[in-house]
Amino acid sequence: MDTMDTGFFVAWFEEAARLVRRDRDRLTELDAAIGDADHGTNLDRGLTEVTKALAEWPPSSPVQVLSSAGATLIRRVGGASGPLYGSVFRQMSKALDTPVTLAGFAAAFDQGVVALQRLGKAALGDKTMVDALTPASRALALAVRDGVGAREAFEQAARAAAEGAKATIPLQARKGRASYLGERSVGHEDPGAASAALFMAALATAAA
Amino acid sequence: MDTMDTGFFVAWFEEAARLVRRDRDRLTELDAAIGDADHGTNLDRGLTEVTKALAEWPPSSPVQVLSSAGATLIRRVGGASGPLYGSVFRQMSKALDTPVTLAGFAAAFDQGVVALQRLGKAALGDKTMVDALTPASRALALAVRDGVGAREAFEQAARAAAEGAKATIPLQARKGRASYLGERSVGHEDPGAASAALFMAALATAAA
Amino acid sequence: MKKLINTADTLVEDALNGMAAAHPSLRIRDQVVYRAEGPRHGKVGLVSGGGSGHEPLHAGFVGYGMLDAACPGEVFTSPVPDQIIEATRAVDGGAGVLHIVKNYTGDVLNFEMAAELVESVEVASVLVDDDVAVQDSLYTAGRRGTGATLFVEKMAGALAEEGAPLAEVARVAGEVDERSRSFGIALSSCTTPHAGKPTFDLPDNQVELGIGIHGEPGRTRAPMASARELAAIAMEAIHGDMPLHGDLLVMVNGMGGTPLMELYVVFAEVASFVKGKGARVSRSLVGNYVTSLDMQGFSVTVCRLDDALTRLWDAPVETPGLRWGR
Amino acid sequence: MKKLINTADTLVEDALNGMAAAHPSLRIRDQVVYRAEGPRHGKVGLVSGGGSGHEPLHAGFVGYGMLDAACPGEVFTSPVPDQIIEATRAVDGGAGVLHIVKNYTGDVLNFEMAAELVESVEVASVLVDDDVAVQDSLYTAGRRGTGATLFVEKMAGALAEEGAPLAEVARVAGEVDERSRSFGIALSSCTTPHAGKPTFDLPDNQVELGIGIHGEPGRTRAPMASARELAAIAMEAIHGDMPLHGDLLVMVNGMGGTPLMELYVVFAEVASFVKGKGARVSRSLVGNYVTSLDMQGFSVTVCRLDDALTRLWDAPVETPGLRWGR
Ligand SMILES: Nc1ncnc2c1ncn2[C@@H]1O[C@H](COP(=O)(O)OP(=O)(O)O)[C@@H](O)[C@H]1O
Ligand SMILES: Nc1ncnc2c1ncn2[C@@H]1O[C@H](COP(=O)(O)OP(=O)(O)O)[C@@H](O)[C@H]1O
Ligand SMILES: [Mg+2]
Ligand SMILES: [Mg+2]
Ligand SMILES: [Mg+2]
Ligand SMILES: [Mg+2]
Repeated sequence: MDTMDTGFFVAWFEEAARLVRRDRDRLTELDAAIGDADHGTNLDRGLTEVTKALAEWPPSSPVQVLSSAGATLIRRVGGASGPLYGSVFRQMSKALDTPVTLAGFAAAFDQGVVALQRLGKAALGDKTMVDALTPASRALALAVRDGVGAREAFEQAARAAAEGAKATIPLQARKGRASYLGERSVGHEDPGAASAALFMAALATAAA
Repeated sequence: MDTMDTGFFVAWFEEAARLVRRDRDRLTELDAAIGDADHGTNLDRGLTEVTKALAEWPPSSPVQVLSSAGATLIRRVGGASGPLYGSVFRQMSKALDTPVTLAGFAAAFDQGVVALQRLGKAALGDKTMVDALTPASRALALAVRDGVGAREAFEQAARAAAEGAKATIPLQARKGRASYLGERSVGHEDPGAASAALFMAALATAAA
Repeated sequence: MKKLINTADTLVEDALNGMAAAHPSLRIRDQVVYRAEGPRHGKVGLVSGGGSGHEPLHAGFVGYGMLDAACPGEVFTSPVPDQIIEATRAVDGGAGVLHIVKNYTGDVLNFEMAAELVESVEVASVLVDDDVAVQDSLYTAGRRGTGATLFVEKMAGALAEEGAPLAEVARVAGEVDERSRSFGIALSSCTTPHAGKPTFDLPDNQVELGIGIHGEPGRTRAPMASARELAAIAMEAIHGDMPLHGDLLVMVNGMGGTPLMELYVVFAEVASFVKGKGARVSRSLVGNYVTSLDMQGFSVTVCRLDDALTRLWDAPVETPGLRWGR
Repeated sequence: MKKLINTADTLVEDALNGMAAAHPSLRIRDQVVYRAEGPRHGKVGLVSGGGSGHEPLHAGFVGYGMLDAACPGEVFTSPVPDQIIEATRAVDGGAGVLHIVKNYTGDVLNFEMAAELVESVEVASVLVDDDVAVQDSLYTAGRRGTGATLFVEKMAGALAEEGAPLAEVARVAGEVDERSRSFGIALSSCTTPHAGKPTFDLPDNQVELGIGIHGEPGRTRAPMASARELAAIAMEAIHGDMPLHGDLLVMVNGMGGTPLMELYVVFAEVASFVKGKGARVSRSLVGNYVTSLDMQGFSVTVCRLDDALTRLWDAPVETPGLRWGR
């Protein structure tokens, strides 16, 4: 897999939708502990619409997949996670060069994370999806630097995201709804970080 | 105990108040099953007021005890049982001759039960307090006919009332709130019959 | 049991103090709730009452265009005659007083005693008995008074406000009752503060059909079902008793613990049922009006309107619980 | 979990259908609730919105003297930009539109996106953040918007109705928010229809202090206590943040599952607390206005009134959830 084609991007979102559907209740339970118990439902609704839109209006390029997914998430999810995830993919679509190489993917993904942080103003360690996406982006950059292949790179990114998500457990939330809980947010995994890990796991699967 | 004096009547209501306080939760639970879960509270509130009134304005005759108790129950209980019990004692006070013999007591009590039935229009077997008070009244009448002593007569009345209350269990209610339940009222003791049995038990204790 | 109370014994008094503090339009004395401005000469006075725990019924309906006084009893316990006598005397403006009584043995007996004992005031009374879940026969205490009480209070209140004589106000009150039917369904039991635990246990997959408003169990249990199916059960019971046609006033009433959002879901189903029968929802009310403490569930009350009743329903009303036109 | 719904997925749609059927004064299109009569030329349009499950907020406050449109999201989920854009365009009468936004990350982001994308309409926005339970610092998302939202919608709505320009309506909306503080206490968790079980477990002897309106847990737990003590906790928190003096508008708001009777008990305690501080309850509201599905508990919201705000509060309003003067 030297370059990533439209089918790869479609497969990514289909797999993400599958994983979120599978883990919907877990995500909602994580959100119940430190939020308002809707994250699983929100994201499941959004990704179901994303795959439906991709099926109804088959995209003809990776950029189209990303911009369609981004727009659908913004238009259908609501809550905090809708605009935030939507911005990641919308920004990624704007920054992506075709044909898509691993280096191009990594650079565009990083732009997506930057857009997310611009919008949500969360820093690393604030116990948000940023804590899973930033390590994933860093892992991709390192893989590019080290000349690692795409499949291996995405696996490293998925691992980094999963670890980043787990690492939110001891943190106190400073952004989003969980921040209202103060110290009581400590000891729980952030639901957005957990779903971000699923997005990265889906990426690895799509590349496998 | 040939005649019953004021102290006897006061003792009757004090003992009734004690028994109802003791069994308040049981009466309320009986009412929860086929009514609205307030009979114990209602009667406890009323009898507490009765004993308070008897202490504050010490009555000088049996008639005064009965009329005070009747009026207080009407004025303080509310619900169905307040006017009904109140009428029993108010009517009794009107029908009572002094000095109070067992025969006089029995006749006045029967008048009280008649007044209750006039007001509530319940017949024997309708699953109400009538099902405990009517057998009690009959037991007193038989005791008078057979020349039984007061203490023994009141004990027989108490037994008859208790049996009458238990005998409401298999009945279907036709009066009061329990009648709304139709067949579902079968299998439960009527709370008003149960409290009526306590009134008669108190009578036996007052005479003992 | 967790309740926002100080003590169970002072609950009614504490709540009435809160009402008095919140509503300068009310005056509360000896557990009777009055309009602050007192009786109006020549106007028929309207007095209602019943157990507490049904708020806003009745005290929340005291004010212009509705009641002149409400007599709240203890929780689920009819008021005592003293309250009713006091209220009846206080609201008489010389044109007599109408007692609006829900058909429960306790309410009926206490209002009857009061009506006998009150002197020098002409008293008429109307018995509300709209609940189709209870058979009206020799073998029951007759149909319960539930949601239609609000309709009677509103429409009789509007007529009294116009200066109609007692006999006419009583006649129309009775007519509203005759044209009204209700049916209630509980998803959970309520908990009375004195009992401290739910009045009945209801498994997670069952509902109580044909409940009253005292938290008592209903006529039967049925499996839990969708809002559509539950609404249909209630509406079939009503329609079976009083075929729906023409213009209807429809209330979907919450029992106290059900979110407004869900009541609207039920209302949508009720409205489509009505339409399916060729009748028309011409006026409606959705919310918690005749409640049973924290019970979850709903009741539907339907009244067949005519032009005169519609006019009375639309007339201005200004009470804590119902207000429009002023 | 037992809920009066058809399916969790259709809940919002079904409830909106019920609202449309119950209130001819509303028109509902693409999950936006409008006044039926449409925008008035020259009047500033008011748009609010947020997750569903807080009824009557917001959709129940659409009508004369309050909102022009409400955008309900899924349960506890902010609306999406499309709804807000559509609503903003539809209610513009040429004088611009005010967005009333509760301070939650989701609400803020979705309204911001909409405001950027809507073209040819002048948009101002006010952020409501009245909840003193949350510290307003760099380390939180800032104070939540809760009960004061109703105050802002009512008073800004009255001002818009008078024809004030957008900048002035926005300024007063911000002023109402600045003068308002809230604190909420939960006795039980609510159950969202999708989760199907309570969001949190709360033992029978504990309460959650400092809750928001999304059914989320509060800042801390405390032992269950009397209405007097719980009211004091809420009022001390408010008073500690904004010392009470002068004329106050006070709302004791139910979270959806608490009987009105108990809210009045709390109100009595709140009123006596206010009096104890030498301040005055000059206007009040007691009931379920800003709810969290079936949660049991209450919140108190206090606004320091001046003559201008009192006049705006008293101005006529005609919505399903709040009505007086018409
Ligand atoms: N400011 C923010 N920046 C980045 N991520 C955020 C921010 N606020 C919230 N999030 C993420 O959003 C997740 C919650 O999403 P969701 O439950 O769908 O929305 P809501 O909080 O509106 O209910 C959180 O777990 C967190 O990861
Ligand atoms: N018509 C009636 N005649 C005689 N007794 C009655 C009648 N109606 C009700 N009762 C009695 O009253 C009891 C209920 O009393 P209580 O619970 O205090 O009043 P309520 O039914 O108004 O809540 C019943 O158990 C029954 O014994
Ligand atoms: Mg959430
Ligand atoms: Mg009872
Ligand atoms: Mg009762
Ligand atoms: Mg949410």
